[in-house]
Amino acid sequence: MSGYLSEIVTGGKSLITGLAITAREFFRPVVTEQYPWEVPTMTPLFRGHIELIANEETGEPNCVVCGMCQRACPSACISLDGKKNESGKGKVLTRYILDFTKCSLCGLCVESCNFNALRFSKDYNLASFDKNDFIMDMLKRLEEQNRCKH
Amino acid sequence: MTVPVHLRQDETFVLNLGPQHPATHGVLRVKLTMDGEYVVKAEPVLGYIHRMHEKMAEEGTFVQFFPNTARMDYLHALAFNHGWALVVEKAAGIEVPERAEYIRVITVELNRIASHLLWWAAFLLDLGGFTPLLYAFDDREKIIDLLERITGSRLTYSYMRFGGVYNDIDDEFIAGTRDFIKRLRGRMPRLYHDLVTHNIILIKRIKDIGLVSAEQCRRYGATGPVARGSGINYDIRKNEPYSVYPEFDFEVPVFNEGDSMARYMVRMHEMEQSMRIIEQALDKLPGGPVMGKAPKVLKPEAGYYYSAVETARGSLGHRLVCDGGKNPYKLKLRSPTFCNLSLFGEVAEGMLLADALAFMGSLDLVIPEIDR
Amino acid sequence: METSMWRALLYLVGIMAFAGVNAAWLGWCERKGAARIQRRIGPCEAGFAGLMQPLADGLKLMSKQLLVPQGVDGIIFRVAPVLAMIPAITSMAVIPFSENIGARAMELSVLLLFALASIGMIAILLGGWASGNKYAIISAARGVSQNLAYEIPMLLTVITVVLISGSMNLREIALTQQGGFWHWNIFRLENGHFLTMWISFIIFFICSVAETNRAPFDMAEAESELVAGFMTEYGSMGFGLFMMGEYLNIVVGACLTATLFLGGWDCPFGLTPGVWWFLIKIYILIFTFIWIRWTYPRTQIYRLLNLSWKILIPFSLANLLVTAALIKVF
Amino acid sequence: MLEKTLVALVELFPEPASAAAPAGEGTQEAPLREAGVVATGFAKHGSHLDVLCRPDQVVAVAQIMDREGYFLEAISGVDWLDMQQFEILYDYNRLGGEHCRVLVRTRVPRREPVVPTVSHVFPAADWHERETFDFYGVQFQDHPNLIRILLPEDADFHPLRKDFKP
Repeated sequence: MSGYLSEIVTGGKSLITGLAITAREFFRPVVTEQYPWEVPTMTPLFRGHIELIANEETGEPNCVVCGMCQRACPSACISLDGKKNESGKGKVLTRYILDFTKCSLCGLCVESCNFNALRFSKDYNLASFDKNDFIMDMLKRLEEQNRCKH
Repeated sequence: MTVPVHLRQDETFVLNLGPQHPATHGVLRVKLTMDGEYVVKAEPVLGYIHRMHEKMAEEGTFVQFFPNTARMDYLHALAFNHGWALVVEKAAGIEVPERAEYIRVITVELNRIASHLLWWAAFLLDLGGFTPLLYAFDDREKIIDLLERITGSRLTYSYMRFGGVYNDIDDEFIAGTRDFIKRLRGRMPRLYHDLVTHNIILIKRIKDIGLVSAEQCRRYGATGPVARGSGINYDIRKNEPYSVYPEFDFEVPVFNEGDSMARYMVRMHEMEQSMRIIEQALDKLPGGPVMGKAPKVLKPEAGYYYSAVETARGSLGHRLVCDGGKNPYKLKLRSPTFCNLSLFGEVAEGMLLADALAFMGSLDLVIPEIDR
Repeated sequence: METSMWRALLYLVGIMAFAGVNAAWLGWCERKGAARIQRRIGPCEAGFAGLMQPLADGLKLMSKQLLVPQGVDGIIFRVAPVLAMIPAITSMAVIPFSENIGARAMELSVLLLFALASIGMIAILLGGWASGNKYAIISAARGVSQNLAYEIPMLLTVITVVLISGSMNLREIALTQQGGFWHWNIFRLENGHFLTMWISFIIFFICSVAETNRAPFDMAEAESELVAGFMTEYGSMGFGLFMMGEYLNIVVGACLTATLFLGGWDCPFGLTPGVWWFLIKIYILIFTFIWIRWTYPRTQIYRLLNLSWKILIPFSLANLLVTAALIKVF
Repeated sequence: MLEKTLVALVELFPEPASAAAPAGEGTQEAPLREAGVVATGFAKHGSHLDVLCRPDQVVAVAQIMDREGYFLEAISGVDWLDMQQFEILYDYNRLGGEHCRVLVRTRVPRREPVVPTVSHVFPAADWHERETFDFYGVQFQDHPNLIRILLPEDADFHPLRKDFKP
């Protein structure tokens, strides 16, 4: 009989403390971030989709079309090609397509590029109805960045 | 205490639990043959999220398998990275600098706390309590932000490389981790234990439910909190020390009852132990490089290699067979939940539907890790 | 009371409005209360502070198509949700909102309320059985056994109240409790009732929570086990009616508790009795319903039945005995 | 513990265990090592003992392991295409106590890959064997219900075979 009563008493006490805790939480301020109105700031090392780096003055991509990133990528998202440079000393990038639908953001391409030509962008809210919007042309994106920079 | 009840074998009906079911975290289907509300036979059916990671391992080079490791158990992705890095470093004989080992331990333990927090939230959700989920996610968000600062991603990390880690940790991360530990230690007794652990409804709901004996664990190969809840003192960080774990002193919580309450308490204590490890690792963090020298294209010597790592759910084993080429010849991923779930069929017999779900919640299942 | 047509018509419209507004905006209160407990904001986009949210939900539910699963008894399938709504609204006719606001003060109004409450239970049974879905059948069986188990202690505690106030008419019960909170049944000072009345208040409150299938006792529509219980197969307004029925049951439960124990429309200091005090009491009780729901996990079906048969019923019987003894003695 | 297991296992193979082969044997080593027990360095290979046995001895080894208190960690298959052989790896490990991991290997011809099941000794093997059958097509004799576990029931291919073309 005593077990029966003590169980009710301890049970009742635990229920009351439970209510007290949620009551105190009821009056505490809100912790959630109201997304559309308060936009989160991305940390410096955040991995968005990759983009080309251009050297400041000429605005040309640093890429020398060596294809290391194309080979490093586990899911073969990068496809690029270039043509001989007119002045004959290396190649110029003509096409750099990233298929972001297959990219798993592992960072092997950025790591394998030793000409400092690739980095992670910081935009995170990419949404679209059409899959082809995610077949991104990096060169065009670079030109837009250059155009809006000056 | 499942009342010994006489199950009429003929009047049973088959109830499909899943694959779209709120209680199975992911796409697990359990074919339950039921007699009224009692489970006569439970047979998990797998394969709804099977992606054949082992074939991908054979296709790509060693480094290219890192993104896959994080996609298997996305709750404790860093431990999977760590396991894969360990087995290949063992095979190819790559040295890892001291600082990288410490960073690996810190991030793996932080990820373990995040995984246990999410297990706790989802377990309470299975049992009907909705509010604890929000409190647990409030804490887990802090860890995810910390890890995002240094690894760049929030859930599926590809942070480790052979010979070290992708990039170094900075002082803001260290300060943030110390604040997080102080904050969680402050909230743990009130929000986690008073509100939930001592609650009579929860105690009645998971005490003596899903009794798993030590012998059953051994025969089914269950490891991790499921085994430690049944009295087996087996934690790979202690039994087969790897990385720099021998340098930290922490206990392995072991409970002998073997019921869902024991597994629950094991995980709650493990969160506390992980915080202790992180603090000691932060105090002893050495300087130096974070990336040892590793050849660009790895060709490990032919042979059979095995590495075991303690994830939040049990011992994750990588059985690697190399034939000297630049791709793994064969990689078998021994996933802990695959074995933990295999004992569900035997233990769930004669249970009520509600108890079977409480038992499944206490097993802490992550379905992509079972199906691989 | 003259029984002119206008009075009946006026009360009909009044009660339907009260029921409609309450059913819709209780959903809003629940989501806001739950959000605040979980330290988030809850609906705040539709209208000022989300007040238009129930309208939006209602329109959405109405615009959806009500699917009747194939090979199922269509009539019962359609009747079940309506049957869930009827008892909740009709029992409002008997509740005395205040001195002169009360649709009909019947002699045996307490009995009528409990008869209607069991119709709600039949609605769950029909809804569960008629959907032909295995989860719904399990949930129907659970719902019936739970309501049955919790009706008995509820009746026993109501008998103690009727013993004290001497009549089965809710209006008389409320009238005997007028004049200050020390007259309320829960604190009844004369002839020592305060000893037992708070026990019957607690038991009555637990049973009303269990009657409405909510909070720790929501075995009938247990999300994580039975998907959505007896409401699994219901689409648009079928589901809508079940939800409104549930919320109206909460309102009726709160009104009953307020009338029987907390002195109906009486002001705590006996100064300005009126319907607003009655509404304040109801909404405080409704908030505790919400508060309990978002604090506790769900019990298991056998624990729930054990709680009722092994704890609540013995306690309410003992309570009844002591109350009867006290009346005899003093 | 290691010695106890070593002694227990060695008496299973009457002929002398030729420890001539290097720690692990790759595909190119000449003499195929016949049955025997070899101690391998744990630091390098992650397992203490490496046992090669004939397919019919698999159950005997499993019973010894069960008696010694081991648990079955994993069963994996390897497809040696150039030697036209499948290899089944059984990983045994100790739950608690002194740590010792044993790798048991057995080889079956590729054309009719048949291995006796150990699921009656270790129920854990039930699912692992179904998975090996699912990916390689290795038949496990008198397995309780040898059906596919991960791939859809009507799949007619075995993906992890080296000659599998998607």
